Amino acid sequence: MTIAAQFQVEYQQFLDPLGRVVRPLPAFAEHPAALIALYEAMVLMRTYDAKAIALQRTGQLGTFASLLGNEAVEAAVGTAMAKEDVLLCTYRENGVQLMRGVTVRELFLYWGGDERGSDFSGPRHDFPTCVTIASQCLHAAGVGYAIKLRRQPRVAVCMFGDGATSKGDFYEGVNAAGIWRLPVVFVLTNNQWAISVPRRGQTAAQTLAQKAIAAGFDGVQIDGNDVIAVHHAVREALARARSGGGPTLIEALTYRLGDHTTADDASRYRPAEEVADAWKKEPVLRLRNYLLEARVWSKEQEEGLLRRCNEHVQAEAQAYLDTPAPPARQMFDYLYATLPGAYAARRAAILGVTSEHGPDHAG
Amino acid sequence: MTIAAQFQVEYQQFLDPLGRVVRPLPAFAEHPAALIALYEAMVLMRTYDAKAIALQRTGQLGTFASLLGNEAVEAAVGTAMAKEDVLLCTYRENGVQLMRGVTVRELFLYWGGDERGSDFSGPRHDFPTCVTIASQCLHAAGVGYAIKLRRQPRVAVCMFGDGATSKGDFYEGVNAAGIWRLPVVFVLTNNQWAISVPRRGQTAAQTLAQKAIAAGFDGVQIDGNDVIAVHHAVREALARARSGGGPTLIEALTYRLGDHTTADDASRYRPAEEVADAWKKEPVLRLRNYLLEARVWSKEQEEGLLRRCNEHVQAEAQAYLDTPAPPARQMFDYLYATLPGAYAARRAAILGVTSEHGPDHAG
Amino acid sequence: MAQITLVEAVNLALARSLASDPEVVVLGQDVGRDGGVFRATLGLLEKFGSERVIDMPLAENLIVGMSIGMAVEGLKPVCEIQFAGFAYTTIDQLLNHAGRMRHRTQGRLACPMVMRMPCGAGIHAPEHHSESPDAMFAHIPGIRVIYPSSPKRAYGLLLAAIRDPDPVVFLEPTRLYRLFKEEVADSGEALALDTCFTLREGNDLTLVTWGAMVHESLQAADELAEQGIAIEVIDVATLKPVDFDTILASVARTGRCVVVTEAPHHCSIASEIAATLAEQGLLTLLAPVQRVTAPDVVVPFPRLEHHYLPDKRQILAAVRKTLEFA
Amino acid sequence: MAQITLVEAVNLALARSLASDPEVVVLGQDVGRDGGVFRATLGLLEKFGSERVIDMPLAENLIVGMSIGMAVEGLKPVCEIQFAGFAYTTIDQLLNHAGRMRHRTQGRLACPMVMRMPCGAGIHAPEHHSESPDAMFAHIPGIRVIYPSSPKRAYGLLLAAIRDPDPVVFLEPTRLYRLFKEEVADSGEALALDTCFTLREGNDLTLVTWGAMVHESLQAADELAEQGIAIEVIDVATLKPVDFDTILASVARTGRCVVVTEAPHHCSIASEIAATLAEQGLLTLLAPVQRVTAPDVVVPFPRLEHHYLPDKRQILAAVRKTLEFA
Ligand SMILES: Cc1ncc(C[n+]2csc(CCOP(=O)(O)OP(=O)(O)O)c2C)c(N)n1
Ligand SMILES: Cc1ncc(C[n+]2csc(CCOP(=O)(O)OP(=O)(O)O)c2C)c(N)n1
Ligand SMILES: [Mg+2]
Ligand SMILES: [Mg+2]
Repeated sequence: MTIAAQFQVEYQQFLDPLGRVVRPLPAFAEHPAALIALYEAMVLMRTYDAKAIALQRTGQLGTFASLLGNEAVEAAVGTAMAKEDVLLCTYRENGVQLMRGVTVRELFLYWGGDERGSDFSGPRHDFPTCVTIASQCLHAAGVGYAIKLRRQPRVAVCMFGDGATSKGDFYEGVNAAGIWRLPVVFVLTNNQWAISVPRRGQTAAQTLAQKAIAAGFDGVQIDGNDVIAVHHAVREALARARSGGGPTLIEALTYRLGDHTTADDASRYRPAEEVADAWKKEPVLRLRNYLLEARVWSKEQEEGLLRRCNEHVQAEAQAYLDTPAPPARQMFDYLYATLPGAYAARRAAILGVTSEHGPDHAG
Repeated sequence: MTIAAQFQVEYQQFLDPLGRVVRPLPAFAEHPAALIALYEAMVLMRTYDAKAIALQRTGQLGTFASLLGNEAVEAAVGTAMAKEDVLLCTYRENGVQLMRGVTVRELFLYWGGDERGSDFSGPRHDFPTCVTIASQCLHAAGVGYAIKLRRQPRVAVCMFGDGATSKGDFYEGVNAAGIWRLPVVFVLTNNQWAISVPRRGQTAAQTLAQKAIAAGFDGVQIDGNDVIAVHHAVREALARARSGGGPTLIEALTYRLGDHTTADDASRYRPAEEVADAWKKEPVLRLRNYLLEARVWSKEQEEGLLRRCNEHVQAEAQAYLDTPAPPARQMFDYLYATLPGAYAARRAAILGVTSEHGPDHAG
Repeated sequence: MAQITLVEAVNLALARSLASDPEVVVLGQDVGRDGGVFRATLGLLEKFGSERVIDMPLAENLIVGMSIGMAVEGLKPVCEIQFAGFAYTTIDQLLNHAGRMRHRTQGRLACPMVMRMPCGAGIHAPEHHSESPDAMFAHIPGIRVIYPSSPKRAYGLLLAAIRDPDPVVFLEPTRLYRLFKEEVADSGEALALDTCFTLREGNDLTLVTWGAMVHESLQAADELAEQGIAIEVIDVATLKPVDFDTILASVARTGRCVVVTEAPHHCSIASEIAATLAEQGLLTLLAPVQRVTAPDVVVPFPRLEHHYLPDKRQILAAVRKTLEFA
Repeated sequence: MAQITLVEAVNLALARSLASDPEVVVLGQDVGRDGGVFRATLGLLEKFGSERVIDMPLAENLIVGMSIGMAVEGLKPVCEIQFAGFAYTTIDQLLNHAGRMRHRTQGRLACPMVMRMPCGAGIHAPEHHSESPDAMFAHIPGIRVIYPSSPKRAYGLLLAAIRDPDPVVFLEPTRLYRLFKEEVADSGEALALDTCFTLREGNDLTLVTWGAMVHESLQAADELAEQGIAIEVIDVATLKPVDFDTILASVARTGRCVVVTEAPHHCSIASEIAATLAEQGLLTLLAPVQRVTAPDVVVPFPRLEHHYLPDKRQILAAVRKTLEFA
């Protein structure tokens, strides 16, 4: 018996749950401004999230998937990516989208059931939200291939959850990225749950990061509630990808603090203590503790930030609510570049029968 | 940075390419009879294979996929499995099927374009040949689940090639087997080619065995031209599965000595030297060398064996050629347990229009 | 006898099948503790244990592929796909394996499994949650496709599907899951597959439909009845194979037919029915068969859903046009 | 001008597209050194390099999913699926992503890709190598489905498909790959999409068909011509969207129509055409529209193929029946 191959998966953390430094910080984290920017982004995400849930509860938004608990991952990815990079993400990564320039109003339009939310002002080349779990892993490989073929210094960042790792699309995508050493960073937010199925129900693998071994490249596991660890890992992976070093799989360990969506009731399937425990490790408080401790953040700054976030989100929500319903012809307008003649009659019939001011049910 | 997980993939070989023992043999191989039985099986496979190609070349069989080079893997699996175990295999594992009781005539019927070849006399519960690559990995997980649920001491053996490991079905199947520790042995014959795509074109993983790490169980790599190594690995994996120890992935390294199928011309895409090199490591000669060297096999025995194999295959080929074409109604007969009334008219029309003795093109 | 909703009727049939047949297993995403996202499997885990009520990893292709393996080995898997829009990845396994296992082994093996899923639009759901792939399934040889439209039929047809020796795709109209209740006796009596249900008799025109559109069609028929027009309403129920005898007999009597589906128009089951009527019933038709369908566009987001989905208004318009045809 | 086969015409259009548009890439299983199992991509690797002519790992879903990513990023992927029977795993990506990328982003992004594959039976191939999933593809909103039936149309339509700004499924009749040659000028001129081709004019009956069945239909028309019966033969060519104007105009003239497809009967494109004719052309029809199709059974193994596949005899029978209808 000889050994044909050996592997290991590394784990990275800088801040412990109380915001105390457990190992020397990476260079970028030496600058308070960088960490404050991350913190501000995380607080904006929380404000956005709370407003979305409030809108849904009052019948002004459709089903919504809260990002509560995801803030560190999203702020880190949003900061680390360059504008010309390409984001491929799920319904739970609105925070990254916000940081890339998608507006709160556009996100509300999306969740309000209006396709125009995906015609967003964020980087125009970013992909729309992917709902069919793991599909975007294949698209990311295609984007990576296109980038590599054109010798561009860009990276595709593909985000997905622990549940997504069970699907063939995930595996086929990472395997392809490995073959051609594509510039793709796979960011896996392991929030321990896929609706009601716990992480251990998805796979017997002891880490999800090790799934990259099947694709022939490195997977790394990080504390996903530690924004410094996430930022550090994503930054390194982006740099490697950009310089031809190929793909990375980053497993960020977090916890889904909220229900799966507003249509879900997580208390049906998970114990209250588990959730309470998770709140002790949550990312926003952790970074705030660190910043306060480091004396680079104050109560006044906090209050100012909260006010600004609230005002912004409030104004955007109003703009969303003021947006008139899309016209019926929108169904046909963007079906093809030019609508084939065969559609003319049906289009006319629908536009004739249904008044452009028919019943509207946003949400 | 800490280490979250560590893994290794082992490699096993007992006989070197010249048939010399490189490490102490496992207990079963101490009995010449066991090795002779394996040898006889391998020679029958080769005889069958040559006849199939001859039939195809003379227009008496359809496209055929040669198993040349696969003999050690197939003989080992065929011997190690119990009758009540379940085989799920591809077009290239006719050798295992033969050992399990499928007749040569039935295999020729299959390749001759007659579904009755899959209504075979081998274990009636074995799956028919799977042509859509990797699909059977999902079925194997389902079979394993059924076996486990019923607390039966049985194992599903799922065979496939290197190309199959790129498909989501493979990954989803092994991942599922890991979750419930199902009694499934995955036997991956890495013959280095998937039609014209070489092994390295499928994945950047340095071994294929390591793909099991993504599913949370062990993968092992073996010399697939060494029937003792294969038999040993399969036997161990079967025993583990049977006793509740869960699945194993065995990567058997072989070489596809022939064309992909009779419709292929491998000289278009692979160098003659590579094939010549591979012939130096081939499994049948290797075991014969060992047996001759150990003085448990003689020239006379060899001649007798070849004669018996030829006679058997010849007789079966004749029986195949003498089998009349199936009747047209066969299309409808086994579509449903009971043909729904809605099919009656169409069935009648087809049976009316096309004579039961219409043109027949076996192959 | 209890008044129950359609989704409760599904639950009842599942519970009864699990209780009466030890080979039945239920599998799918969130079917365990959560009871399924629509609660169709509520309480089953608690009653029958996690070995027989199986929370699956997030892979529809796996759910169907494993069901095939189980079925061939003699279990009776009833798997759930969370929404029809996530079922497209399973077509390969359904078509290339489930639907041909019996045929390719000439009867040696079979694949008795049921694949259930909520289907259709009308609940203002997010993208991919309002799909109607019934025609795609119906195009697959060797399987049955069932689509009940009331609690009673859901109960009886699901029992039948589970007892059937061949693979069945069982579509459940999401929109009707909780729209109304009906008395359903847990009698264990299955309804017949491969037959239409004539829900309302009438001599003026035949409305042929299935799924949630049955509801819209019945409402249209009610409204027309008030105007003295007698509409026959047929719930096709089994979409593969279709019971054309019942439909042809009805149209032979009424001479007029409108087929209603919420699936996209092109190559839909409505096309099949209209074509067959035109082929075999041409002499009895007093007017062309009209189809009321969804347009061949992507199912829009909720704010445009009411423009997309056929409704009573469109059915009434088609009926009137057909009745007025000279 | 060279006499070339259909598969050579495909090769010519691919080579020309790679040469004239640097964004075009070709990907698929064995498309490189091997030149594809049918040699449709022969010589392309040598001419355009392995970065643009990409041998893919064995995963159809990946091939299509990567093509989508490439297309959205601005490349023009032309991917090959080895046989249509292996394309079912790609329906999810086609339907849930390729076909709706433009719509879901309201025109911000697009997905200009071509998915090519050999399609249909008649070459005595093994199981899964004789499938005709054209109706399934045609049911998908937001894509085009093209099916040429001669070297010239293969060349011109493939160029058009590659230049089209939306996703196109391009089906190639395996049986016609090498059956006959035709003069094809490598002019770079694309044919129009979304239009039928009237291959033969006649006033007695319209034969509507596509793919390899065009060949059988033309032979039937030849035979009938000898008997003085003038058949109009229409190659539908674009199966989604269908150019109904041409078909309706022809049938308005001939009054009789037979639709021929080798796909399974239930919910086929033939059903769609027959239904539309009955709906919109009822007044001009002198006889019911007959469909000549494959039965709704699993494509049998080669020894039964001739019983399964529609052929000239069946077409002639349907034509005669339609002509004799009083
Ligand atoms: C292919 C597919 N199947 C099922 C669903 C329904 N669904 C939506 S989210 C979800 C769970 C996803 O879990 P995970 O990947 O861990 O992401 P998370 O929601 O935790 O962020 C499921 C099953 C879907 N969207 N797509
Ligand atoms: C899903 C699918 N795609 C494509 C094919 C066509 N095909 C038949 S065999 C083969 C290569 C298989 O390679 P491998 O898995 O290594 O097995 P081997 O033939 O070498 O035994 C391909 C691509 C197929 N049968 N199924
Ligand atoms: Mg999760
Ligand atoms: Mg191989």
